[in-house]
Amino acid sequence: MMNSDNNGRFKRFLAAIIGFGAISVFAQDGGISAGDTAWILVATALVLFMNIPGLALFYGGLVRKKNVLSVLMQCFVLTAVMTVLWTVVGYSLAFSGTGMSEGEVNLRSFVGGLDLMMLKGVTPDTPADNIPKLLHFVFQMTFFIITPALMVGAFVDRIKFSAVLWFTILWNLLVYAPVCHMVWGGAGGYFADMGVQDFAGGIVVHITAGVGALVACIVLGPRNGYPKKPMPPHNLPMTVMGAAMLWVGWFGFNGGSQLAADGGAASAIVVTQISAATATLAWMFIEWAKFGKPSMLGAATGSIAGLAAITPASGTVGPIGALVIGAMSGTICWWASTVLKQKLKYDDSLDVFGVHGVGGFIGTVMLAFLMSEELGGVGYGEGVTVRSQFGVQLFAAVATAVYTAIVSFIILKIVCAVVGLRVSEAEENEGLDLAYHGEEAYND
Amino acid sequence: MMNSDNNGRFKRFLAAIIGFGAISVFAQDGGISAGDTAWILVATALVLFMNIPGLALFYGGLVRKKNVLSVLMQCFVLTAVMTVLWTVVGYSLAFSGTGMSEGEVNLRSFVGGLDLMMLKGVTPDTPADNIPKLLHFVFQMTFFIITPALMVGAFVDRIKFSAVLWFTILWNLLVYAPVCHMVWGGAGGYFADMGVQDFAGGIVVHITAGVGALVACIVLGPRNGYPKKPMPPHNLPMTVMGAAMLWVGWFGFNGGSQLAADGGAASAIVVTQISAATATLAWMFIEWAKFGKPSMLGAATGSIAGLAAITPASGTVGPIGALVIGAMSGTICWWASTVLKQKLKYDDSLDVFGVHGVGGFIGTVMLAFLMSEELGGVGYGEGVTVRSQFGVQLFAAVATAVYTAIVSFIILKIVCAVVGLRVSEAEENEGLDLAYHGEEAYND
Amino acid sequence: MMNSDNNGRFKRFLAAIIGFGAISVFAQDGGISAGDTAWILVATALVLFMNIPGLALFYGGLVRKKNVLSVLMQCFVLTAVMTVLWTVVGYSLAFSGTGMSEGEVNLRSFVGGLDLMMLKGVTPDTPADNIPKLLHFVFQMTFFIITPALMVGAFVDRIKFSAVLWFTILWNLLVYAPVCHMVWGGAGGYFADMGVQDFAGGIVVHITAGVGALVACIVLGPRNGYPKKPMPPHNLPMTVMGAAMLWVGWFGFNGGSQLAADGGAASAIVVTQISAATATLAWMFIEWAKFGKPSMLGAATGSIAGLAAITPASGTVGPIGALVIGAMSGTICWWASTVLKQKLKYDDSLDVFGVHGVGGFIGTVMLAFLMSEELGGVGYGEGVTVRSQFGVQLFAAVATAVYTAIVSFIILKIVCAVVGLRVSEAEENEGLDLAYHGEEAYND
Amino acid sequence: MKKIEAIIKPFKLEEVRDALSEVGVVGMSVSEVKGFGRQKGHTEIYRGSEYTVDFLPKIKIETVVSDDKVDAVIEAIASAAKTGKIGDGKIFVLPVGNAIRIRTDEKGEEAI
Amino acid sequence: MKKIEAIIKPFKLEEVRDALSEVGVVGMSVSEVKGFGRQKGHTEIYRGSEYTVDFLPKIKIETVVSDDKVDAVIEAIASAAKTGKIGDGKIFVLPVGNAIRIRTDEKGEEAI
Amino acid sequence: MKKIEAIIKPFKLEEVRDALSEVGVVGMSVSEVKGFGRQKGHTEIYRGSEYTVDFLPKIKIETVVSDDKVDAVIEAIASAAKTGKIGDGKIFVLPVGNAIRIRTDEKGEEAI
Ligand SMILES: Nc1ncnc2c1ncn2[C@@H]1O[C@H](COP(=O)(O)OP(=O)(O)O)[C@@H](O)[C@H]1O
Ligand SMILES: Nc1ncnc2c1ncn2[C@@H]1O[C@H](COP(=O)(O)OP(=O)(O)O)[C@@H](O)[C@H]1O
Ligand SMILES: Nc1ncnc2c1ncn2[C@@H]1O[C@H](COP(=O)(O)OP(=O)(O)O)[C@@H](O)[C@H]1O
Repeated sequence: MMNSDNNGRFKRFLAAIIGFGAISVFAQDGGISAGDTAWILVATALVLFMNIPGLALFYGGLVRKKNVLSVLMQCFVLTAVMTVLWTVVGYSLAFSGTGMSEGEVNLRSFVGGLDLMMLKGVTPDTPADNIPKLLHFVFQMTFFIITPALMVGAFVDRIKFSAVLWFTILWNLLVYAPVCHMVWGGAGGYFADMGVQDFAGGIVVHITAGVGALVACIVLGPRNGYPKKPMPPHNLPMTVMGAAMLWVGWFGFNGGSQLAADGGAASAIVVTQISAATATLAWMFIEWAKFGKPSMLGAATGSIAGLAAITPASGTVGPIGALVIGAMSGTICWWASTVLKQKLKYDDSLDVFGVHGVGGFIGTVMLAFLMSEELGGVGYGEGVTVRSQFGVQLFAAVATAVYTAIVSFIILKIVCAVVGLRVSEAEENEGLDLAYHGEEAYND
Repeated sequence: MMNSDNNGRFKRFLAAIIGFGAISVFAQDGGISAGDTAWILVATALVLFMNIPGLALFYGGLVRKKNVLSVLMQCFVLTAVMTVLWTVVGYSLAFSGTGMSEGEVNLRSFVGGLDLMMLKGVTPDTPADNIPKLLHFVFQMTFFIITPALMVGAFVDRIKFSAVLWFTILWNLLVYAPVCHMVWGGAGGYFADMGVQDFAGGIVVHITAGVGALVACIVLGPRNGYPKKPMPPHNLPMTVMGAAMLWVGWFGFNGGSQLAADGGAASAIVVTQISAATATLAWMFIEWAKFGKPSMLGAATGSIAGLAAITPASGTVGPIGALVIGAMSGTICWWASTVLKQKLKYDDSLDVFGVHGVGGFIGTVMLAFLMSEELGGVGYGEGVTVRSQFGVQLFAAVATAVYTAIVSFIILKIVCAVVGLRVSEAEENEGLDLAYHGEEAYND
Repeated sequence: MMNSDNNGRFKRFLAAIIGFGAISVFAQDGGISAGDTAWILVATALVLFMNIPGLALFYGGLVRKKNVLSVLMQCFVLTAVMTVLWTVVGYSLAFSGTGMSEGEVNLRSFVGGLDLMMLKGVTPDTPADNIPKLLHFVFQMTFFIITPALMVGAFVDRIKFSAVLWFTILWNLLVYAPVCHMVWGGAGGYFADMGVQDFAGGIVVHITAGVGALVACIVLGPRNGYPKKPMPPHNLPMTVMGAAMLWVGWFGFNGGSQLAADGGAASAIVVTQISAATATLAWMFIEWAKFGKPSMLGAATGSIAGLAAITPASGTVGPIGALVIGAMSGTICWWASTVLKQKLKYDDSLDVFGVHGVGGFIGTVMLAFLMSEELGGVGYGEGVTVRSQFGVQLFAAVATAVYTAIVSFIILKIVCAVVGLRVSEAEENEGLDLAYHGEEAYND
Repeated sequence: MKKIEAIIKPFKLEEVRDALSEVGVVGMSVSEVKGFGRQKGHTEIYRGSEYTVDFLPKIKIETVVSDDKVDAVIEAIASAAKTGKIGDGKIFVLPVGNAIRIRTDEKGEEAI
Repeated sequence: MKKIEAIIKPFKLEEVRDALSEVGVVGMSVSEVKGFGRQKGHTEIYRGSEYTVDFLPKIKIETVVSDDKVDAVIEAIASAAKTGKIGDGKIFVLPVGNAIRIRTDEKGEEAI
Repeated sequence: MKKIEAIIKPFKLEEVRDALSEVGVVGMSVSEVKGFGRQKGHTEIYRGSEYTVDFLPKIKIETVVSDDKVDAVIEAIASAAKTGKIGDGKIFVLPVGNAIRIRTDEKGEEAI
């Protein structure tokens, strides 16, 4: 995903330097392209669709019957809250380019200004290169919604609803917005100026969400009875449905991040599809080999791992790179979500860290190798080597993880002090649906 | 949504008068734009998706287990029936412009002629301005399908299947088609000539459906045991899934009504998103304040109220307008669906009137204020004041409501006389799935 | 659907000969059209959506509770496996045009070469006429995924998971790829050169899948206890949801097969909608007349029959043709799935043959009559008569059916010898979810 | 003490519960059962496969009461659950040896 | 009168019902239970969390019959439900004090 | 032989099962019931329609044991299921005439 301000420039740069010429015919003339606009309108709908119903169902099916509504509610209400927050101030913090200048590190390298609050000055005919600025705004909004929603999986079954709201609001302002700005905020952004490659959000979305989730589940503590008490998914078909919707919606997430309807968008969905498929198969074969039975939950989880991992790389690698990233993420995320988690004994209930955190990390660093032209990638920029690119990727990934961990921890402590984080034991036994929302999911 | 015949003109008018220039580069040259066509192809799919599976699931989850198939069946078969009806005669009645002339009130101001029956003379290369006429036909068809399907929520659990078919067929011919023609039928249309603003169907869709539903549920009478007997939703996750699909699909409903992939379409989905979000939060906070627990059903219902309310205004208001409409609809529709309904004791089972009727009304009249340029709207046409616009909006809304109420009542009486409206008490106890469709939804 | 290599030519041919001029303005200038690309990006997502979650849910709801995950797993993992297979070799076998020459019958008339393996030489800016070649690749991939997945319905409840994988992999290489090549592989393709019309896959998708499914269910034998033991669908709302998703996704299947966002695509979705609707009503009225109660399952099945049947004809017939094909398929597929199946006593569990095989056949042969200009179709090519077209259609349909039957039978025998086809009786009693995947779908 | 098991039509549950409350029954457990009896089932047809559903949904109510209440309880259930149509259900009376309230370890009639 | 409670394997339900019909049992109620016994459960693994499912799905059939039918009924159920493999289930016989048909107020053996 | 029926709070199932195993009970059947008793239900509000849910989810455990085990079993269940809060549930003891193991046709105490 590219910032609206340097999108055109970046494309021309790519076209010039690395022969990546499949740019839609109207992107260059400065006007708004109906074709590009059509695609990003749809991509926006697809990413919203990933969150509700996609992610909500994926997570909802995995919890116990008594907590399913609480999970759906969190995904649903985060959609609403983050929409308002993005409109009021989030977009400005993430994408205002005022005060930035390429190569110079100042406050605006880390976070945007406030001049775009409430979309000041933006009308339907304000362009962001080839598409309307309002479309850039709403497409990016869907990322601002889904990133905190991903974290929901780590604290299901035991967190107060009000704590979810406070935590995610503060987190989106203090973690998501600045990281997004550093990577996608345009020339002058801290990571952008280093030449970091994060096409659709390996760092911005998956590493931040994965690390935030890990910290949250550690601070919250494990569910009552975990890991002794069995807590099987109450409705796996619901989870599979959600996974499938995430998969389909990811075409909008990655393909839309090209911000144009061209060969780059097509390439993004091709590698997305290949990585998802390969990771699905990797996870499946591991289970088949190890337990004798490949599970549906495993295959579905594998697909999400492959999708998360290809996200940062979907603009830079080709089919071979996608096969490698898919296979690696299917394998390593499996290991992280099962072996590692059990060893370290944290209760990341729905494996947000193991799947998104680890997957996002894999894609972010591996793309340094796989973007090479010999492997079908777009190749390196002028003066960039695989080594230097790798260094930048690693630095940005690790720095983001550390920053996210620290800030998440502080926010959680504050929220804990103010409204409390964890439900009472009686409420946990009763289930959050009744205790916090006064409803039951299924009635006769 | 604009009539195909005056769409281009209206856009140029807007562009000239109010600086609404973000029109896709190819809309003006008279040819068919691939970009605009791409978007409307998708928008058509999105609106169909709203109805099946979206609305079907939203309603299906809210009824008792024994009636869920009857609700799905009504939504599904209405899709089929209205497709054929629209092809045979509906499109012509709604959109034939023959015999209309701006400023003149004649029969054709109220209903279209029959010259477009069975799409006479329309081939794949017949344009409707910037898109193929066949696409205009099928996009509008989805509105003809979903409007009567919305009414299903008012008469669940107790209506004969045959009565649903007869009522909706007659209603679509006698209510939907003429109202649609008066608003969107082009210059010379009764309401259009007054300068009514109804971008995507506040009057045409939501007021007609809401009022029709209210009349139907009153004529039918309440469900057996209502309101004493508890009739909790049998599957709330199904309802949430449906609400989420409606939300996503609404991007096609409102964004597609621009009939182009441009800044206007982007603006429509931005305000749609903001209004849905704000209404969700409003409904949630009311419940939180009043009952101590915000419910998932409340949040989902709030989102639909916000979506219904922004519909007529989604081409004319900006983000501020959307916030206001969202907050108002979340609050007032909550009141209408709970307090008012209980006071007046009608059994509008799934709150079609409280949500769609009231929501559509709010958006229709409020846009007169919120379209002002100071509030980020498109501004008023030449010679139009907020007062005059408000008068037109109010007149059209009320006239449509009265017309709909009377005609719905007459149709219901006729249908009652011919095939009967209400199932027997034994059938109501047994459930409509078995009694009318010979099936059970869930088996072991 | 047209081969990328002769798509432009074919369109110009059509435009010249039969006045089918509604071609998007940029399709002709040789460059990549953003508008067309936008639409095919979305159509790709829609066809993927048809398979997961659409088809998976449609089938999953129809089986018993103990087998639902096995069905979802098969649809899900086929998506992954076929993605890799298509990338490695499938696309090349189906769409490599090397060595083909119009009017000459050689090996390459039947199957493509290996030069496009692993997308060799294809970059984001390689065009396939008006869209990126990568997009042609991934759009066609979704057909390669869904065709074998359709067959899953015939062997549910009793087939080994490994057998599904082996059977479908070999089948896709030996049946799907060559048939696809003969029809859509471009000038020089065996059926293409005869002038066969198969717009979106009546022969390529539905006849192959239907016949393959029939052979498979006969070789496998009926489910334990069939037909005496009742095996009602465990979750009909799930099936209805799946059917609705298939319906919506089919807009991408048929509309996308135009490979452009133009009047042809609009026409395809119009006839798709009309045929689905008419078939739904036909099936419903038959049940209503015969049993006194129209069932939801019947209506949903009818819609799929109508969608399958219009598929080959969706680029050539008009609304009248769609009404005829819809009515015929609703009626004849009903007969095939109920009367015929019971008479012949094969256990095509979810009626893949009765719906897809028979539906695909109806559309394929009927289009010869209905494409006539008098009936609103595109008319016949130069020197083509209804009789000659009918002969070609019938020949291609029957030849494909015979070829598919023979090859499917041989593959099944091989798979049976190598890994075995059928689960043990104990496993069938226990359910495949536990026996093969170690999971249960629903837990408390 | 006796255990009263009543099989009733599902839509009668609320009425029966109210009737029981009136005769002083403060505890009961309710479950869904499928009933097979004189009441004919119906036919369901799934894509032409017709089959008879003999098992009809019923509600089973179980309540343990002291011996002196048995007749009143039977009377209360029977009159609340009656529709007069076939399939109304049955009431069975079973002997109970002992009862224990888990919370307090009370035993016998104290416990119910 | 006796109440016969049989716990059987789910897929044997139709056979048992038919066997009961043959020995003249016209009424019964059926419910789903989870059974715990000698039959070993299985292991399910969800993302690496392995746990043992000890409770297996079983069907409980309850039917009240006159004393003279008890043996025939037991015999009918046992032979229809038998697979010879572990987990086939149990039959229990419980005394019944009285039975009432709600529809008609018939009492005792008339009612069953 | 006696049949022990225990109504307990759902989240206590694993503990009760373990307690039963310890006193040598190897077989039992478990089902979901809705319980009505002294424990107050809660209120649910759906779009303003408020209604009281009196029936709370409970688990019913049924196990047939030999007479000499009855007290130990009651004791085991009671102590494992106790939370001391209202709604903990009940244990009922019913006489059993006979038991049959379907697999082997064993009868009486052999069978349980
Ligand atoms: N002998 C029996 N033992 C146990 N349950 C019975 C018996 N007979 C009937 N039932 C239950 O009572 C229900 C109603 O019985 P049925 O014979 O259909 O009608 P009626 O109660 O009017 O005679 C049955 O569905 C079944 O659940
Ligand atoms: N003592 C018992 N009391 C009640 N139900 C029992 C008892 N023993 C077994 N059961 C039920 O019978 C089922 C089968 O018992 P099990 O010991 O597994 O095999 P088998 O019947 O072959 O000895 C169990 O799953 C349980 O539902
Ligand atoms: N007389 C009774 N007969 C059968 N079941 C009962 C009876 N009384 C209570 N129960 C069951 O026991 C459960 C707990 O009883 P309740 O009165 O709520 O609390 P407690 O057991 O603490 O006295 C009830 O929900 C119901 O399922």
